[in-house]
Amino acid sequence: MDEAVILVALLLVAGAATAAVAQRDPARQALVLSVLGVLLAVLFTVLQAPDVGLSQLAVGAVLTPLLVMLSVRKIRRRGRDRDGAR
Amino acid sequence: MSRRLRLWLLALGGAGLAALLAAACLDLPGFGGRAHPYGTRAVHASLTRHTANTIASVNFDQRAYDTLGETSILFAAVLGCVVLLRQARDEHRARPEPARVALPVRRYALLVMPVALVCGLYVIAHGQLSPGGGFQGGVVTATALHLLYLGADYHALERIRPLGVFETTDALAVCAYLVLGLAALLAGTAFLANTLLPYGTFNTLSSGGTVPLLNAAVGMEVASAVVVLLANFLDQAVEIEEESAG
Amino acid sequence: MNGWVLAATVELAGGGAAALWGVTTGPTARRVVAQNLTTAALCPALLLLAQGYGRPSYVDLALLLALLGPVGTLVFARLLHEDLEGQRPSAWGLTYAVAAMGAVVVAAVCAATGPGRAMVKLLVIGALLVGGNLIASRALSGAFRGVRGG
Amino acid sequence: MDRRTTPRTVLLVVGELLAWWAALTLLWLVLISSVYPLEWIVGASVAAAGALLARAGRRAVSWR
Amino acid sequence: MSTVTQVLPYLVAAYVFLTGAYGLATSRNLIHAVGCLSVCQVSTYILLLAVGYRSGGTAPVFSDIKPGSRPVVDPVVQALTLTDIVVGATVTALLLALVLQIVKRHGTVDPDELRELRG
Repeated sequence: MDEAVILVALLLVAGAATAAVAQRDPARQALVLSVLGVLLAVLFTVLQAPDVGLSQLAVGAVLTPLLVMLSVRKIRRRGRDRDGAR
Repeated sequence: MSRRLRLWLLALGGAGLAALLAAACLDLPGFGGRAHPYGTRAVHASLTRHTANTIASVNFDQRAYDTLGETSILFAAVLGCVVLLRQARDEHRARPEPARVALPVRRYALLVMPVALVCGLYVIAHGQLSPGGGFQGGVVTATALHLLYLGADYHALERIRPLGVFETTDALAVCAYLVLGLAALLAGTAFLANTLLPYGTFNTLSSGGTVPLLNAAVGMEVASAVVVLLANFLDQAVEIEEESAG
Repeated sequence: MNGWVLAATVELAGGGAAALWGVTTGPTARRVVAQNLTTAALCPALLLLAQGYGRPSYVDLALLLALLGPVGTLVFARLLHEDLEGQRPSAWGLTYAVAAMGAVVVAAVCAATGPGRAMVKLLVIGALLVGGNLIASRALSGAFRGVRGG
Repeated sequence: MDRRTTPRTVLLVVGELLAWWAALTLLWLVLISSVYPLEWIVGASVAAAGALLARAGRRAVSWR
Repeated sequence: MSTVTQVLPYLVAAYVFLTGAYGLATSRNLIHAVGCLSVCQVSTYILLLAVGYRSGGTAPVFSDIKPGSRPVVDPVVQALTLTDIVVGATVTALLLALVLQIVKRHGTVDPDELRELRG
């Protein structure tokens, strides 16, 4: 039974990683990355590493998406300003 | 190099690497095996020093020198971000219009902000007992502050976030880690050796010698580092604009 | 090995696969809703796992997910609101169903824990989970419409 | 928001801080697994920090 | 079946690494490339934790169980992974800051266009 839950978590993480690479738009990729972060936290829990799970949860759920989205926003805002000036 | 050639090269290298990795995987000790010599010894060492969470013991006691390296990478990375994202000469700050956020969301943010802070500090303080520690708790604590940006606007966040204080705290926390290591040296043992303080009662906040102190130092460093990091990104994303003439 | 872990496996497989499918296909509005429901679907799985492994200290993971998951959704609601404008992404039926499932799981784990401070902690997690989920859904369906620069 | 320091506003501020402090100390007691004096001290100081943040946050939002 | 479960976690780690590397090489957007790099990082976490896992084991955290009452998994690899996750996030931030600088200097996020600019 313990093996089954590990198997499910591993397959979900592999699927999420593939999806994160396949999304070519950074904003959509950030959405998949945040789901990947939460799935990884669950995988680490079933691998009996709650400390690592907490770390991944704190970073993957909020910090990484926030950083990526702020970068996307900066680039979009810059593009808009340029178009407006032209 | 054309795109097609690059893809072929990638496929070739990827196939070779995949074959090597698969061969390596088949030779690794089987998943879930019983033999973990390092693990057994680490657990033993952690129990003799009255640290309930072996992972915290490995991080802040048995491999404390390694963690010093990690914290300095973190510090250097944040420093690099600050340098890269600072306001350049051809840029100016424009104050964004205040945001109108729906009332339930704003109330939720104001309510959860202190709760998240307490939970983050709980994770830091209990790092050597239950799962958690300075690295995880620091990120949660820093996230708590940024609820104010999500629930209100950047202007409100700037009012409760004295950036200079956080930058100083970041540096001070790294120094505190070093000073704790040097204190052991002055006491006549090795750098960062955990012999300075009594080991205390097992499974209480004061157990584990210097582990709780190093843990708290790392927690402070991570929290202020993340605040400084996000402050620079927020400045760029929300306030700083380039001169349109340039 | 025991029923709790089995339940967690089912929840993880169902919720995780649905979330993954939802977040990789369709318009942006649908994806954000799926991202929001990931928290609500996986946090109960973490509670079930903590109970199944007999480790009350694993509950901290569920606590942090219940706390930070909705915050992550607020990040997207805040910074993607221009893309979401006019679409008003919401799936209230699904949201309430997932929230109810979370409440059922919390109630079951509480019943297994018995009265005490540990049970109050589980109730706090449940409140944060359900409340945060509903607020995040509300935020997605147009809480940031006035926001321009900030 | 008016910034006059009448006894009434001081009382309100102190009340708000105390309410947050009590609530957050209770939250801390719920989170931990065993209670002993050092845990009380740490919990009370953390709750005080949380209360100050709650007050500062509310003030920052309503004060324009 | 058992041979499959004995190797599968390692193979998943290798697969995740190769996927991330593919995304990195074919990316047309530097922010997307940074995301792919963080996917590559994930593979090391999976590999390390899979090496440290022990069947039927539990976490070596003795706040709620008695020491020695249950078999435990390897704490050393967990400690390595734990610090790397947070430090990796700040390094991701550093890369994103570099991307923002590149956009400011060259006005594009496409690595192919950057190469053309260099001539």
